[in-house]
Amino acid sequence: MSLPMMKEESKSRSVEAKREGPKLTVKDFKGRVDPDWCPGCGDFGLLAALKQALVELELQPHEVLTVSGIGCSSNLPGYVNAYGMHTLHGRAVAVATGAQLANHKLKVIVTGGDGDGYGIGGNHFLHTMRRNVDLTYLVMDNQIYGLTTGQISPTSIKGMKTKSTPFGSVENPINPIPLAIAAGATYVARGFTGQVKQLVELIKGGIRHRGFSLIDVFSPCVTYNNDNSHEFFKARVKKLEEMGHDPTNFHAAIDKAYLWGDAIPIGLFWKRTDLPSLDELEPVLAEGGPLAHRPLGVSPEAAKALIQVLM
Amino acid sequence: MSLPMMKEESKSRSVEAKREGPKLTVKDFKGRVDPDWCPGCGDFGLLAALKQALVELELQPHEVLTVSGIGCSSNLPGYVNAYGMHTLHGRAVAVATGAQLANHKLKVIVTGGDGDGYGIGGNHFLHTMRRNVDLTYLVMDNQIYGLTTGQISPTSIKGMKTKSTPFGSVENPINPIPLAIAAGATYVARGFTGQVKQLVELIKGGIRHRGFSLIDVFSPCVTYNNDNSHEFFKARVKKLEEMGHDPTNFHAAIDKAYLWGDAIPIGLFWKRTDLPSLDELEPVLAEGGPLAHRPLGVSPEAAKALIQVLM
Amino acid sequence: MAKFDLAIGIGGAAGQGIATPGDILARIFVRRGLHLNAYNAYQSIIRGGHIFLTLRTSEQPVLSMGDKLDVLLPLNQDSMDRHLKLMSAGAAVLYNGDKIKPGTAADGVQLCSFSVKELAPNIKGDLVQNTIALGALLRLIGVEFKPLEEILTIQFKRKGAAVIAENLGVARAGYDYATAHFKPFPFSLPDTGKKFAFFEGNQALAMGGAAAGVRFYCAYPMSPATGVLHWMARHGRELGIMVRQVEDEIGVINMAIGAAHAGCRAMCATSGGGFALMSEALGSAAMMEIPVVCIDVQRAGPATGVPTKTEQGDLWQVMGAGQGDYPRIIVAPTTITDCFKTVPELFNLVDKFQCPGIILSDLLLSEGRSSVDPSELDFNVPIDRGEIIGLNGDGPPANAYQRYKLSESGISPRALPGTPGYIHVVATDEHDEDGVLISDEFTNPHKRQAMHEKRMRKMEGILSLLEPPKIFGPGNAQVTLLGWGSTQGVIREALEKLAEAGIVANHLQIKWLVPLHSEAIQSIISQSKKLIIVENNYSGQFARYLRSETGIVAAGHVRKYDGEPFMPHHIVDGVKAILAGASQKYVPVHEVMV
Amino acid sequence: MAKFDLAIGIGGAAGQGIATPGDILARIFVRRGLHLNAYNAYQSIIRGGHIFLTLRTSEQPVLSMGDKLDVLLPLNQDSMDRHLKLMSAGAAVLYNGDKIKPGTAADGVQLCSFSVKELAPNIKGDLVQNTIALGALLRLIGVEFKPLEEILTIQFKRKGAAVIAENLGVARAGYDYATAHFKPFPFSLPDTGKKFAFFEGNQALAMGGAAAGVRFYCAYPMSPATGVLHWMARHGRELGIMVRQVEDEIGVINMAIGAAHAGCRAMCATSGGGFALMSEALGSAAMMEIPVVCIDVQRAGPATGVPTKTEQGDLWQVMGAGQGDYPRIIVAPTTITDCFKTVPELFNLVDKFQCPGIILSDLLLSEGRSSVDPSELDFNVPIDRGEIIGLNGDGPPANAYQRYKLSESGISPRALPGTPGYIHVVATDEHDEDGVLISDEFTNPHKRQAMHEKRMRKMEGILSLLEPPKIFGPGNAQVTLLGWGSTQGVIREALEKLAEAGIVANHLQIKWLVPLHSEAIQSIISQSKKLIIVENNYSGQFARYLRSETGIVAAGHVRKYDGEPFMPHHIVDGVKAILAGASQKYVPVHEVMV
Ligand SMILES: Cc1ncc(C[n+]2csc(CCOP(=O)(O)OP(=O)(O)O)c2C)c(N)n1
Ligand SMILES: Cc1ncc(C[n+]2csc(CCOP(=O)(O)OP(=O)(O)O)c2C)c(N)n1
Ligand code: SF4
Ligand code: SF4
Ligand SMILES: [Mg+2]
Ligand SMILES: [Mg+2]
Repeated sequence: MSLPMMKEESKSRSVEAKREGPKLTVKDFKGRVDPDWCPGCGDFGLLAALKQALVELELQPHEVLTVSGIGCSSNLPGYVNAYGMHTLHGRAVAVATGAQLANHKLKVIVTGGDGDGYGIGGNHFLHTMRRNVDLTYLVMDNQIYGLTTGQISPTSIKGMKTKSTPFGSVENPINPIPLAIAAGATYVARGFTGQVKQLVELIKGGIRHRGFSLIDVFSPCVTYNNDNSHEFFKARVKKLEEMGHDPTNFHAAIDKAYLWGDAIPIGLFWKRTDLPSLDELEPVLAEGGPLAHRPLGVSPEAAKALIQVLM
Repeated sequence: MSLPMMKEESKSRSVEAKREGPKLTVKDFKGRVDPDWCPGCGDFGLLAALKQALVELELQPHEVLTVSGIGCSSNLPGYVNAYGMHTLHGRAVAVATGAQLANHKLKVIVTGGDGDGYGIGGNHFLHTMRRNVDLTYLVMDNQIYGLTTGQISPTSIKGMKTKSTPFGSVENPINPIPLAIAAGATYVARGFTGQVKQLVELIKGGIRHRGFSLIDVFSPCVTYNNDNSHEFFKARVKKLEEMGHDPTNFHAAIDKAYLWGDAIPIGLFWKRTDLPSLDELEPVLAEGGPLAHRPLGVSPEAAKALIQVLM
Repeated sequence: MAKFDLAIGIGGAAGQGIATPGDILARIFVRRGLHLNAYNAYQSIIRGGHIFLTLRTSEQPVLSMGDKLDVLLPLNQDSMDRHLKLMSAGAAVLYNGDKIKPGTAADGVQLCSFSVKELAPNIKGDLVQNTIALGALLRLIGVEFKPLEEILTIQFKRKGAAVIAENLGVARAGYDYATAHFKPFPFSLPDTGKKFAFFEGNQALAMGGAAAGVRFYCAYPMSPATGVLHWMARHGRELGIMVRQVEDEIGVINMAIGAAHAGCRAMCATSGGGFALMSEALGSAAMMEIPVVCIDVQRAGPATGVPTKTEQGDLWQVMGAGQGDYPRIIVAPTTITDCFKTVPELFNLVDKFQCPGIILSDLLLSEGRSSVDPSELDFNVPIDRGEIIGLNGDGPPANAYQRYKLSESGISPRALPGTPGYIHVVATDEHDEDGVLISDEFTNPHKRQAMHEKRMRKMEGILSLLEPPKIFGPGNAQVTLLGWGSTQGVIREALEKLAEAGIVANHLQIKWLVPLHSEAIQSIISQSKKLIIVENNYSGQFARYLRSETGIVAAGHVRKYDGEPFMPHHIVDGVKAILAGASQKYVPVHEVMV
Repeated sequence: MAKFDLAIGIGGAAGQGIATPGDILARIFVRRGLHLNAYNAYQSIIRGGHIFLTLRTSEQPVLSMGDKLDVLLPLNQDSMDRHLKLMSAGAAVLYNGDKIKPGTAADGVQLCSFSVKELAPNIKGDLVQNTIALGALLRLIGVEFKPLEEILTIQFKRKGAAVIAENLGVARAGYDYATAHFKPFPFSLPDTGKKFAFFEGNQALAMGGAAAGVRFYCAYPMSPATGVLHWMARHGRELGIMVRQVEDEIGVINMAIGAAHAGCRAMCATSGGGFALMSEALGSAAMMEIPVVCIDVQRAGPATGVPTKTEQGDLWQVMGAGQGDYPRIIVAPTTITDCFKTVPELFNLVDKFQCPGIILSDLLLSEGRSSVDPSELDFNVPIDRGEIIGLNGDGPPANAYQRYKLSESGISPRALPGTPGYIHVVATDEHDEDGVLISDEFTNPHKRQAMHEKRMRKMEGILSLLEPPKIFGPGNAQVTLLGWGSTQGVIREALEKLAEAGIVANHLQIKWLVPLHSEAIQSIISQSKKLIIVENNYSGQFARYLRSETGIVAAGHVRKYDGEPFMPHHIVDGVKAILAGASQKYVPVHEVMV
C-alpha cells in the first residue's frame, strides 16, 4: 500500500534501440483514409503531434500498435499508418495491456476520449496505472462526449449546459492529473493541441518512458463544447517548463495540477523512474522474447511432471 | 476541473433531526441471523462498531438502508436489523446512489470488501466520490479476496503470496486514501477493527457528514491473509488525533496517507464541508420530499404542454 | 397519384442543416392534419459524410418511408449523384444550380435549378440554400406562403427580427422563383382540418415513461437510444423526474435498481452494447424481485457495428441476458405511438410481478418520426403498483415480515425501505422466504427449488395478462406475413401492394415476445396457408425463437441486415419470389445509397 | 455388491479438513488402478456450515457419484444427523463417539464408534479424528496399512519427522482399533495393477489450455471457475504462460483479446455473472476476427445465485451473448477428461475461423474429480493456427494487405502486429475489406451486407469440422435419453440401471452446441421411439434450443435445479414415471441434505 517517493532511475531502461530501415517522414505515417473529424477539431493537432513524435523516435510503422476505444477521438488509429485496434467504448486500455504483455517489443499507444477513458473506462484506467503497464495513453480531452453529439463527460465543468444537462451540470468533474498521480501513474502530463511542439515532446517522453504514461490533452471540440474552446485554452495555458516546475516534486505536481483559472499549466507534472513497468517485473518475460513469438505447447518433460503430481 | 480548497461550512446541514420512537440498544440492531464469518474475522469488529454508531446516532432500523456487494464482508446487511440490499459483486455503490437519490431521507450505508469496492467496483467508486453522493462507505479492507478463498486484491501488498500469486504478487497496490482525496471524496478516513471505539466515532462522523464519506477499515482476514494480521496492525496503527493531524490540511492528509511501516495512521485524514452533496444540488429534490413518496403521473396541464410542443 | 401520398427526400452532408427544413415541412404537414412518416438515414460522423431524410405525408396514416420519392432536395453534389437515378416521371428535383450539377435524369423528371447567388446575393452561409429550396418546394406542392412564414417566425424568434426578416425574404424569393419557373405538382397540399402532432420513437418512450410515473431515469449516452435521455433531461425538472447521466451502463442499471427498490418507478435506455453490460444486473433485479424497465434500442451489430443504422438483432441477447433462468417480460412496440402506450403497460406488469421488463425498440422506431393524433397521447393511464404493504402505516404483520413468502402466483407483497416494521434484506444470492441466504450456512436444495419455482411461476401470471396477437387482414389469405416489433407498418403497406398485385396476404405482428402466446399463435398459424417471416436481421432470430416455442417452421423468410429498414417493395418482392418458389430466403438489396 | 463399487461419504463443517482424507483416499484408489469419481457438496462459507464429499471407486469407470453410500464418515454431529438415514444394510458409519452420537440407524448398518480421547489422548486439535477414521476405514475395506503410511509420509514431509510419526501413530491406532472392534467389508480393495491419475475439471481445462499452447491466461476469481486460475498461477511460470488477475471480467476478456490479437493463444474462465460482463467483448472479438477462448463454468443462478452449486443454466446466455449476430463456437465437454481434450480442439477451430470460442462447463465437471489413465493425457496435440501470413518475413503482398478480404469460407488471412508490411487496423465498427470503417463517411449497405455475410459464412465451415453426435446403446431402445455436457456420466449410469429394471434405453449426448449438427440429430432421433431430455436447469434450455434448430419435441423431460447434480436414480425414476405416463416433466427431489 505504500508508494515510497524515491527518485532513483531504475536500471536497464534502454529506451531507443538503434533503428534499421529507412528514415521516415510524417507522410509515411499517414493512414489509409483522411480524418472525418469536424474542421477545426482539436484532434487534428494531436494526430499531427503523434505522427511527428513517431518520426522523431525513428520508429517503423510495424513496430507501433495504436489502440483506441469508441468516440470521435478513438477514430485515430484509422488515420495512422501503424498497426491499430479500434476496440469497444472504454476498453482500449485493457486490450492494450493484453497486447503489450503478449508482445512487449511493440510500442503500444492508447488513444481516446475523456468519456472513453475516464468515464466508462475508469476502472481499467485506475488499475492499469497502478500496475504501471508500459503504455502511452493519449487522452483527447474535450470535456464532452463528441461522437454522441454532446453530453457531459467526467471532465465537463460544473454548470456546463449540454444535451444531457440542458440546465447545467451539477456534478463535480474529475481532475485526471492528481487522480493519475494518486493511482500510481509514473509519467503524468497535460498537453494542448494548440501547442503541438510541446505536445510532440510530451508524447516522445511518454513513449520513451518505461511504464504507464498519461498525457491528458486539451483537444477542443468545436461543435459541442463552447465553454472550453481553442481560444479559451490559448489565452490560459502556461508551460510548466516556464513555471520552473520540477516533475519529481510530488507536492508541487499536485498543487500545479489543481491550478485552474487564468493560468492553466501544461507540460510534465510528474515523473518517477524508480518503479519498473509490469513487463519488467513479470518473470515469464525475463527470457525468451515476446510471448507471441514463442513456440506453442508443452515439452514432454514438463508434461510428464504435470501428470506426475496427479498420481 | 478545479477543486477549490475552501473550507467554509455549507449552510443548512441539519445533521440529526430530533428522534422520536423508543431509545434503542445494540441488540435492537441485531439481524435475523448470526454472522457466518470465520471466528476471529475482523469484520465482527466493524459490525459491532456500526451497530454501536447507529445506536449512538439514535437512528431507527427502518431509517437505515445498508447496501453491499458480494464477498465475506458484503454479507453484513444480513447481520443488521435495518433495511438491506445484498447486491451484485462490485455494484453496491451504484445501487446505493439510486436508492439515496430516490429517498434522500434514508441513511444509506454501503458496506463491502476491498475487492468489491476497489477492484471490480472501481469505476462506480471513482465517480460516486466526485459526485459527492451522500453515502457512508465502509470498506472492510482485508487486502485479500476472502470469499473466493484467497487471491490478491487491489490493496494486497507487493510480493504477497496467494492462490493467484503463489510466487508473490508483482503488482503495486492502490492506496485508497489519496485516491479518494484526489477523486473528490469529502470525508476520508481509515479505521481498524482492533480499535472499535475510534471506529464508532469515524462511522458516526461519516453518517453525519453530508456527502460521500469513505472509511477504509483494516479488517484482517484470519484465514487467507497472514501478512496483514490483527497483530500486524495492532503493533503499528497510530491515531491521527494523537499525531496532531488537521483533517482540513490537504497536503498533510496526503502525506499522512502514504505513511506505511512502523507507524500506520488511522483516523480522519481529510474532510471538507464546502461542497454540497448531490441530492442538495439536484433541483428536482429541492421541494416535494423524497421522490419515492411522490404521487405518480403527469398533471393534465403538464401533459398538455408536452403535447403542444409536438404540434 | 390515386390517393394523395407525397414523399420528399432531402440529402446532404452532416452539418448542412437538413434537420431544419425537415422539421418545418413536418410541422406544415401535421398542422394540416396530414399523416407523416420520417426516416433519417445518417452516419456516425458529426460533419460531412451523407445524410438522407425521407419525409412522407398523406391523408391516410403513413406506415413506412415508402417506395418512391416525389421530390428530391439534394443539398450537395454527392446527394444529387446518389439519388437522382431514383427519381421517375412526375418527380421534381430542387437544387442550387450554382454548385450542383444534375446528371442525366429519367424522362419526365423536372429538374428545378435555382441560383442562390441570384436569389440571395447578399446573404452569407450555406444554410440559405435550404430556405430557398423550402420556399420553392412549398410552391410546387401548392401551399400558400403563410404557413411557412408562421413557422419561420417561431423558428427564429430567439434570433431577433432582422434574422426573421432575412429568412422570410429568402424563402419568399424561392417561392416566387418557383412560381415563375417551375411546374407545380398537379395537386395542392390537402388540409384535413385536423391538427396532428409528430414525434420520434425515443420521445414517445420517454413520454410513456413520464405518463407511467417514472421518477428516476438514468442512462449512459448511446445511439440510437440517446434521444430518451435528451427528452428526459429537457423535461425532467418540470415533471419531477430525477435524470442522471451515469459513468457506464453497469452503473446505470444498478442505479435504476436501487431507485426502484427505494420505491420509484425507474427506467433506463441503451443500445445493444450497453445492454450487454447490463445483463448481469437484470438477473439480479429478478432475483431481488425489484421491478425495473430497461429499453434496448437496437442498432446494426455485432459490437460497435453500424451505430446509426437499424436492425432487429438483439432478440436472442435480451432473451438470454444474464446467467440462469429468471422471469422477465420482453416487449417490442410496433409503432411510434405504441412506444408511448407500451411503457405504462409494462410498468404495471413489472410492478405487479416484481421483475425486470425489457423494451426492444430499434433505430427505425426510436429515431423515426410519425404523426400522431394528440388524443392518442393520453397521459392519464391506469397505474397499478402491485402489492406494496406498509404504505399507509398499517403496522407490522403479526409474524415477522417475509419478503419472499411463497405464493401460488409467485408474487410476495413488497415493503419499501423506510417503512417501519417491515425490515428485510433483499439479496442476489438465493434466499429463503425471509430473505436469509440459503447459499451458505443454510443451503438447502429443497428450499432452493421452491424459491426458484416461485419466481418462475410469475411467467404464467404475466402471460395471462398479455393481449394475444391478432391476425390482420383477410382470413382466407394465400400467405401470412409474420413480423415483430417495428416492422408492423412496412408489412401492412406491403400487404396493400400485394393486394394490388392480386396476392391476398394477411399479417400477424408479435408485440409481446416473452412470455409468448404460443397457443394463440399456433392456432392462428394453423389457419394460414403459407407463412413468411419478415425480420430485420441475418439469422432469423424470431423465426428460430418461434420454432422453439411453437414448432412452427415458416415456408419462407424475408431478411435484411444491411443497416437500412425494409421498404414495402422489398417485402413484396420477397413474397413474390417465395411464392414463385424461387427461394426460401429472400434478402433484398437496398437501392438507396445511404 | 456384484461388481466392486464402493462409495464413501465424508461430512462435516468447512474448516474441519475434509479435503485431506478425501485426497488420501483418492490417491490410494488411483494408485491401485481403481477408477474414481468424487463430488464435493459445499457451501459459500469459509468456516462452519456443511460439506459433504462423496468418493466412489470401482474397477470399472465410475460415471457419477452414484446412488448409495457404503461408508459414512461424519466429522460432526450435524453430518451424522443429516446422513445416517441414507445408510442401509451392509453399510458402515465411522465416527468419534466422544463427540458424536448416532441416531437410529437402519437394520444392518454397522455403527463404528471410536474414541479420539482413548486412541490419541495426548494429541491436540480436531484433525486427529480424521486420521484415526482414515486408518479405521482402510482396515474396513481391506487395505494394508502400507499405502496409507506412504501417503501420510509424503503429505507431512514438509512438517518434519515428528509430525509424520505422530500422524502415522494415530492412523495406526485407528487401523488397529478397527481390526479389533469392527467387522470389515466382505472384500479387500482390489488392485488392478494399473496406475491412474486423478484431477478435477478445472485442472483438466487448464492443462488442456497448456497443451493447446495458451501463452496468456487471465481471470477474475469466480467460483466455480477459480480453479483454472489457481492451476495456471501455480504452473504458468514453468510453462511460459503469462497469468494475470485482472480488475474485473470486462478487463479480463478485453485483455485476452488484446493478447490474442498480438499473437498469443489466450484464454480466460469465469462463471455466469462474469460471463455476462464479458458478453459485449465476445461480439467484438467476432467483429475484429480475433480468436479467443472463454470458459463459463456454470453455477446455480440467476444473479449471485448459489455460488457453490451446479446447474446448466447459462446455455441461452452464451447463445445470446452480445448484441447482433456473429459467429461463435460453443462446446460443452462431457467428462473431466474431455475437458482436457476439448480445449486444444477448440483452439484449432477458433484460430482457423478467427472467432470466439466458448466452453460451457459447470461446477459438477469443474470441481468434480475423476480418475484418468495418464496415457489419455496427451500433451502432444495437433496445433493448427489457421492462416497467419507474414510470419516468415514473406514480405508484403503486391497489393495493400486486406485484413478482411471477402472469401468463400469467410476466412481472411490475418497478420500479427509487428509484422513488416501488413499494417492494418482492426475495428469493432463495421468495416470494409481493408479495415476502413463503413459506419461513417464510407457507410454502404451493400458492403455492410457482404461483410456480415462473410463473417457468418464461417459457421458452415465450422460445422463441417465438428464431429456429429453418436447414439450410444442399443438401436432398438424403448426410449432415448438426451443430455448435453456434464450429464453424460450420470445418464450412462442411469442407462445401466434402466436395463437392470428391464427398460431398454439408449443415449445421445450433445457436446458441440453451436453450431449444431441438426441433421445428424434429426436422423438419430427419427429412429428413436421416445425421447426424454435430461438437463440440470429449470426451463429446459437445451430442449428449447433443440426444438428451435430441429423441431424435435421430446416426450418427456427430467429436470433438476436445486443446485445438486443428478444421481442416477433420479433419472431412472424420471424415465419410469414418464414411461408410465405419470408425468411429462419429472423433477426429482434431492435426498441428500447438503
Ligand atoms: C457500451 C457503449 N456505451 C455507449 C456507447 C456510445 N458512445 C460512443 S462514443 C461515446 C462517448 C464519446 O466521448 P469521448 O470518449 O469523450 O470521445 P469524443 O467523441 O469526445 O472524442 C459514447 C457514449 C458505446 N459505443 N458503447
Ligand atoms: C461478477 C462477479 N465476479 C466474481 C465474483 C466472485 N467473487 C465473489 S466475492 C469476490 C471477492 C471478495 O473479495 P472482497 O470484496 O475483498 O471481500 P472479502 O471476501 O475479502 O470480504 C469475488 C471475486 C462474483 N460474485 N461476481
Ligand atoms: S464533434 Fe467535436 S470532438 Fe467530434 S470531430 Fe467534431 S469537433 Fe471533434
Ligand atoms: S475468509 Fe477471511 S474475510 Fe472471510 S470470513 Fe474468514 S476471516 Fe473473514
Ligand atoms: Mg470527449
Ligand atoms: Mg477483501
